[in-house]
Amino acid sequence: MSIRGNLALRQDAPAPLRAADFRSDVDPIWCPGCGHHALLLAVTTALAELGVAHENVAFVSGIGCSSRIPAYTNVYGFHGVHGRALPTATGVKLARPDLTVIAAGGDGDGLSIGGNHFTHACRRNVDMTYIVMDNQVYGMTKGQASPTTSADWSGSKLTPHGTGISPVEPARLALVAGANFIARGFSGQPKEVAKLIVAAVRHPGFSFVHVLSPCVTYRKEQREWKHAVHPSLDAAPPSRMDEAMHRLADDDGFTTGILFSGDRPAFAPDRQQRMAIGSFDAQFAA
Amino acid sequence: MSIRGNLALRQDAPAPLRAADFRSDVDPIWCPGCGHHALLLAVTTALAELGVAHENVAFVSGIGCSSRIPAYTNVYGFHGVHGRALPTATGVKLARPDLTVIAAGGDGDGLSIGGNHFTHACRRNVDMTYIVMDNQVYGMTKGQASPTTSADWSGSKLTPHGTGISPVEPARLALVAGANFIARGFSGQPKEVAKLIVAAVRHPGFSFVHVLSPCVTYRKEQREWKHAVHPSLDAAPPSRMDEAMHRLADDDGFTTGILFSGDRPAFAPDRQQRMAIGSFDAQFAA
Amino acid sequence: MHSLVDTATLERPAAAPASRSVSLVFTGSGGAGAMTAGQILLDAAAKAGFYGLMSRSMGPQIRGGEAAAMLRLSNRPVAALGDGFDLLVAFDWGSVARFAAELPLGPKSLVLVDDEQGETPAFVVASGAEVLCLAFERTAEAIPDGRVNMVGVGAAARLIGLDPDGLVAAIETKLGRKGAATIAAAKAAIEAGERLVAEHPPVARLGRGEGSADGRWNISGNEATGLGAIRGGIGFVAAYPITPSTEILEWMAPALERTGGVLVQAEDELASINMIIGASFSGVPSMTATSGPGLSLMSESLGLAVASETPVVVVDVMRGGPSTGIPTKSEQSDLAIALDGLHGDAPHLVLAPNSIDDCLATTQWAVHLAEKLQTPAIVLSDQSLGQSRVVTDRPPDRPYRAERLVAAADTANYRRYAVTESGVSPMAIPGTPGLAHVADGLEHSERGTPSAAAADHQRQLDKRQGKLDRCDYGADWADVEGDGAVAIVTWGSVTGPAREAAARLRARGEEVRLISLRLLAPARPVEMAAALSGVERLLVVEQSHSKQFLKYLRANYDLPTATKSFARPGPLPVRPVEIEARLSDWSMQ
Amino acid sequence: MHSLVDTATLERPAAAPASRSVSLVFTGSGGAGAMTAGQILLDAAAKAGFYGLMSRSMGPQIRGGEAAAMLRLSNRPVAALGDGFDLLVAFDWGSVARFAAELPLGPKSLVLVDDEQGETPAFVVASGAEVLCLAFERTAEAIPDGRVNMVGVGAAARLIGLDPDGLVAAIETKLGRKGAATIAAAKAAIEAGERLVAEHPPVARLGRGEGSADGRWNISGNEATGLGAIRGGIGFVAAYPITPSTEILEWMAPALERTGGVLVQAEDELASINMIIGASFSGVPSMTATSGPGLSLMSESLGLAVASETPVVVVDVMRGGPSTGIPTKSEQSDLAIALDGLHGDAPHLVLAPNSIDDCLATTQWAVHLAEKLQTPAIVLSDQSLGQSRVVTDRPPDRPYRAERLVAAADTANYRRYAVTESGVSPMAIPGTPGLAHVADGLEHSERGTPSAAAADHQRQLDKRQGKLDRCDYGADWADVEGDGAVAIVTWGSVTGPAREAAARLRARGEEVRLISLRLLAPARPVEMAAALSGVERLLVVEQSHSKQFLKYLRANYDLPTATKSFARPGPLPVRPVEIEARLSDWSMQ
Ligand SMILES: Cc1ncc(C[n+]2csc(CCOP(=O)(O)OP(=O)(O)O)c2C)c(N)n1
Ligand SMILES: Cc1ncc(C[n+]2csc(CCOP(=O)(O)OP(=O)(O)O)c2C)c(N)n1
Ligand code: SF4
Ligand code: SF4
Ligand SMILES: [Mg+2]
Ligand SMILES: [Mg+2]
Repeated sequence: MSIRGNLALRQDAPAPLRAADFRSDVDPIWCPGCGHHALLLAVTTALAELGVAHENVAFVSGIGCSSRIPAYTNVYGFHGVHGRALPTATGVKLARPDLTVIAAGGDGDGLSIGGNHFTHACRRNVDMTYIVMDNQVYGMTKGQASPTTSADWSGSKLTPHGTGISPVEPARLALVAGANFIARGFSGQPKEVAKLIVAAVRHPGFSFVHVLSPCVTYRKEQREWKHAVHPSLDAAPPSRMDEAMHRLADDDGFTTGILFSGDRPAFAPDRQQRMAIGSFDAQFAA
Repeated sequence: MSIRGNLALRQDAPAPLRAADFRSDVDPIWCPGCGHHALLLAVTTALAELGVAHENVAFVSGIGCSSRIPAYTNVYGFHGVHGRALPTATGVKLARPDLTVIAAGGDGDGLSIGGNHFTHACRRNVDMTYIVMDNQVYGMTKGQASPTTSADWSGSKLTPHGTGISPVEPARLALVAGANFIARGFSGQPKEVAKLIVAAVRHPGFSFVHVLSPCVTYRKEQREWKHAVHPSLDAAPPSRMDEAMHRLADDDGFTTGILFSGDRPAFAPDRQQRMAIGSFDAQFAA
Repeated sequence: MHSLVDTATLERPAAAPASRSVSLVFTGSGGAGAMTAGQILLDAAAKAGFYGLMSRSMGPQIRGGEAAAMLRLSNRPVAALGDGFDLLVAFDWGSVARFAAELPLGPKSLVLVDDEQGETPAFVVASGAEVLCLAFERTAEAIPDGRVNMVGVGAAARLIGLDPDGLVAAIETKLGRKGAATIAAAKAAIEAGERLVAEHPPVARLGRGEGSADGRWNISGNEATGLGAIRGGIGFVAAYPITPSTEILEWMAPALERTGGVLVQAEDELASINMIIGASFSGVPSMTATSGPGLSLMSESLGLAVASETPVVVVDVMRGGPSTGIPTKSEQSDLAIALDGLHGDAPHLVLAPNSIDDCLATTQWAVHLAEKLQTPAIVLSDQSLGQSRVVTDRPPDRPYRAERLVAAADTANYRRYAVTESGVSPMAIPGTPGLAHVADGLEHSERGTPSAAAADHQRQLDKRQGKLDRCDYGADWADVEGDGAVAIVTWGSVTGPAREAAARLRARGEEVRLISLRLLAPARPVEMAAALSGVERLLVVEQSHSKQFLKYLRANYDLPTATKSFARPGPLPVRPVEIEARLSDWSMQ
Repeated sequence: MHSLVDTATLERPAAAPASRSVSLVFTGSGGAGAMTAGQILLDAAAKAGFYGLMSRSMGPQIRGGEAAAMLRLSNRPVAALGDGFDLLVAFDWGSVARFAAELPLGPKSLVLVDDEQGETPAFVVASGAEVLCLAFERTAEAIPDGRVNMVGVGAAARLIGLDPDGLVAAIETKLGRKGAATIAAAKAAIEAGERLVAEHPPVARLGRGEGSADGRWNISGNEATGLGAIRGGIGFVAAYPITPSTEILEWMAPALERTGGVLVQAEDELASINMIIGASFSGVPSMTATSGPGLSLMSESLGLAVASETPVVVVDVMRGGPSTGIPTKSEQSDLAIALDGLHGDAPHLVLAPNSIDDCLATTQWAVHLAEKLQTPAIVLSDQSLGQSRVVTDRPPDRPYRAERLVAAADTANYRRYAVTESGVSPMAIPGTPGLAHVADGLEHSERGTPSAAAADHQRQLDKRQGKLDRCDYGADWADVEGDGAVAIVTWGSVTGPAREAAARLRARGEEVRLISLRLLAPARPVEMAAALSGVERLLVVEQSHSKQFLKYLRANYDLPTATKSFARPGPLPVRPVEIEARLSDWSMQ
């Protein structure tokens, strides 16, 4: 099996696959118009473009509207508990380095309850890709503020005067935590997002793709995002953390494209067997 | 009761207090020479300098050698579970804004298991002070790597060839997460650390004091830290996050002093009672 | 037909002129407004002097999925859904078949459906119910701003013989803010609906209730929980949203704002539980609300509350488990974790409301007990209590308030964990001079200093268990009703159908005892022995797969030899007729 | 004297020429080297052909605090510490009084102490033991590089009459790498120690054991757990350090490196459990090790492993609870959470080794069962098993390996959660063509698609419970030894003293049955009924405060009417004599 980066390529090279070849027959539970639909298209497009074999992809998620996504693809999937997609994906990749591992989920799943795993996954730099489907709200539980919600959003009964808390910018957090590749996209531009996912999967180490994905039910105003996003003007993304910190210090949060492309080697423990199990006995001779 | 910042001042103004007036009669379990001893002195010195009444201070911690610290002072203390000092302290301060709230603990407690609460406490910006007693190791469990341990430290049997994982720089993380005040000290300089703690407690919102505090048992090499630390050369600390990101991008991790002094208002929900409890009944009239 | 209920026994009388009780359900896809229809009919019935109850069932779709509003209206207080439905109003067939098992119909049931919906689902056909196809959609379209659900409400109201005045009043209250035009459109649609079924014989003749809405309440279990908490004295809430508990927080957030309290949305459940521990340590009675997955995450810190003797209240609105399970449906399967889910020997309180309105009293009691005993109290509500509404008599005021035993300033030689006769030690609240100490989750001496000594450990374990065991809980530990040698023992939401089954048997002249436990931990062996005295046959009823309640009873109490279990997991509600059948025929499994 | 043991019954014979069993303890402040002394004496006894056991007890100080190495040496296999100590070697008095309750001494005990230590602690005086003050410190100082603990080893070896050859061999093995000078200094110190007590009559005369070290093992419980895991087939470990389980990880990290496996230190226990779930989903048998607080944090995700049917093994090395409790001392109080600490109906496996060396077989079996049944297995070890060393016969090889039922590539119409006769469904491992599916913690259809339908829920609950109930666990579910109408039922580390108590009674001609459960969940009612058949009196022995094991037994099994409980929390070990007393006098509480 050929392994390059986080990429388990197809061995048989049949006709090129299309996005539809990676869709399952399960109907999404998502509201009509939800940004996650387009993001699903971006993921399946990326899988087709990557040319991976279905059976060599593990797609892991937590809980939330967004986290339902693995069931809508036809690769191997694991739909775990809320907030724990990253450790689960880490376990998959460390145990099976030959698989292409992608994790996905919401801003609540990944940055609120799952926030610790996010910073540690960035640091640990295991060769896998994480997609945060950010709608700045908890969709699944009917509209509460998330860590990316702006301080003055007063749409939830739990925070009727706004949260009063500054949102966190996921790309900045990923950078100082140590992610090796950081990109931002907008689900309204699924082709561009697909390209970012392809680049992320191909990049060695932990790659983070932050996708703005509107919730049309609880954050109708997010339809306006299409006017706010703008592509990065940089010729090439920075490759050093200090450099990227300088750039992100001045970023408005709506820049799309690759924001950082580091060169740390992926964390990949040596896996060569050197000893038979029985040989441990000698240690215990009285 | 006079409240200013995170500060519940003494009402009666007796003779000025000294550090020793804030020590309890409990003997530390710490190894002789452990950096935490000096840090304890820094904390008691700061409390004396602040002139707070003993009963108006709540000192909260998690689990670890470092987290034993509240018992060695004679203010109100809460020694909770591993990693949860910050939510506990948050509860104290939100329920009792009149108290001066300080949380403390180790790099493992605060940045590994407690890492999610760290970033969210920074974001939430409740008016309290958090001291991380960083020895880049788990002392209590006999010497494993922590999130601040350098990638090549091979002193633990769990990571005999080094962790292979880049350490996280706590000040950077605190900054992008949204802390309103960030300082760094070295426990070998307890007077300076005391001053930083005083400034932190007086600063409104969430203040973070990162203290390098050697573990002489599992990280003997940390005795060399005294040669590595150097004071910040800045005339005044930056007050904008972008500005501070630029500065910290170029920091070596050994700069002591105040690294950031923001001006976000503290998160302090309005607490005025407007309605008697009985008056809710009307809502439910059939 | 997927129903486990024998629908041949449905109550609906053939041409029942005197029926004063009716069960009906509105179903439709998300947009159809089945929930609003149910809500308005419940309000209307209340205003007409009836009691009632409405449960909800939702599909997995966030928006646009199928929904069912299940109602029961009566001139007597209603404790549970009935055995089946007299009337089903289907705005569309949509995916209604997914609900089949939750919608017991029988040959006496009447089903109304829009006449353009095509084939009748198999489970409806199999039930033998009469199906009436009506021009719901076209009727609504013919009215400016007319909505199909209001047409359905009109048809249903007519068929159950509900006095129209209440309906008008309900519409006006509900839609008041939306302006006269909306109200007019709704009224027109309702009248059109009434006309649609004018020729059909009614399924019931409610008319006007004897009572009056005055003094009655219309409240959901989750609201009642919030109100109970506030009445008990809760001043601080930290929580993380989770279905089906979020409405507690939604109700409490503005309520606490008014009482001078605080509600914070935490980053996760680990934060919620530790925030409330901190707040309570600082002297403010504190609470969180969650469901199974969140309760699991709180295990470790619940132990901290036990060891540090910090009172907190944790409400678990149970849903289908294990793991993420069935988030929108009810089950009683968190009993085991609530009782035993803490590491070490960690005695604490577990309480459970046994009706929608009892959520108020039980939560209030939990606040009182947690504070009095300085220990965590877990309150086990469930989706079927929390997300259902009931029209009921105003719940009586209970004396339960947070009253913590507090130490006086400058007490000499203060010991936070002093061994006392009751086992409760005076707590020093930060801000009190002279009592500074460290509360600790490590085992400790009476003073609070960490100690690994066997004697200190034994002493503190004895104290923490003893304070729970020695407390006088009074009569509220259980509802014990009726007499005789046959008894039902149950808890929580299953009490409703059990109570009704017992009432039916009593109406037939049989003696049946009902024991519904409200205080599950600590166990009350003396009281239970008294409650069981003379019982020869005991039926244990619960909504779990692994017989969690039966195991709990066996572990803690001596049960009669003839003890039988009726345990079924969610999401199907336990129906009164099922319990009745098992009591009537003891050989039935 | 704080001991709960009646020390009048201590075994030491007055001038016992033929004694072949001895209990002794070394104590001292951290620097004194009590642990090394104990270790060397245990090694020496092994080399001289004896069996033995060494437990450790530590104070709270990280370094420099008091420590005790408690040994028992015998010509028979040793299952537990004895009733008390024949010999106490105290390098200093330090804070030894903190250990008082853990050091039962009696009038026949001998205490050696450095002669410059001043006043003898009250508990030693009260015991009536003979105290001999010796020039430990000065003797050591007189030898270049001489260490006081070696002087103590020499004195102790002499007083128990241990053949000196073994001692020399042990020193050479232990200190071999440190060079000839160190070895010479140690030997000189030992000889000096022997001379110090040359005049004193010995407390025992071990001499040479009949057996030989060949083929015997010297292993700690935590090491045995690690070895069992690897033998069972574990290839991936993720864990977060916690006392007293960390040595499992310390042993496994290099071992896995050699077998081609991986061990990762996770950021917390939530990460550990989910990492191993991910790794196991991907096809590699996976494990974590923790203690109570960590197990609590894993509750939610253990439920995920149950619902998604992903095998994992979680070893909990129990310590004193609740909360942070007493981290360095043993207790059996995580039984309840291990059995019931998951929300929802979440059947899983709970196993417990019942001796130090059984940690190997039981962990290996747990790996086998978890993999076979596709469910989590919790293994309950404890500090007294995990951190003690035993010299024992080489544990037999067991056939238990990870053998997962795996689906073949391109199976037509593959359903991950297909209902099968055994309840176990073939698992598709990522990488296998044609079987891609989503494993889910939401309730699901057989295919794995989320479903809230009652029928799917019932079917999957039945399947998940059924596969556990229907499995044939063979004879290993419990150790059932002896016969007769009187029985002891116990589990885990308390089995050692129970086994010894039973042996003593049998030696006196009384019939006693011992039932030690190794498989705690699922319950085995048929096997248990057989094991209990004919039992009239049952003594339930456990190390918990709230009688967790008794409650578990009552909930799941029918027990004789004359069932009595002997439950005591940690940290004091249960002594054989205490069990013996309760069996001899049934009226004793
Ligand atoms: C332990 C736990 N806590 C809470 C929940 C309830 N819950 C389900 S999804 C969710 C948040 C979803 O928000 P996000 O991750 O942003 O996804 P979205 O629905 O917005 O796509 C929450 C709080 C849960 N399932 N488990
Ligand atoms: C839930 C839980 N997991 C693990 C532990 C074990 N533990 C105790 S302290 C500690 C780490 C201590 O390191 P740090 O916070 O850096 O403090 P230090 O001892 O270095 O001062 C760990 C892992 C625990 N007590 N609770
Ligand atoms: S609630 Fe929001 S996030 Fe969820 S499916 Fe609907 S639009 Fe999408
Ligand atoms: S182990 Fe390290 S951190 Fe802990 S007390 Fe000793 S020197 Fe300090
Ligand atoms: Mg979201
Ligand atoms: Mg540390």
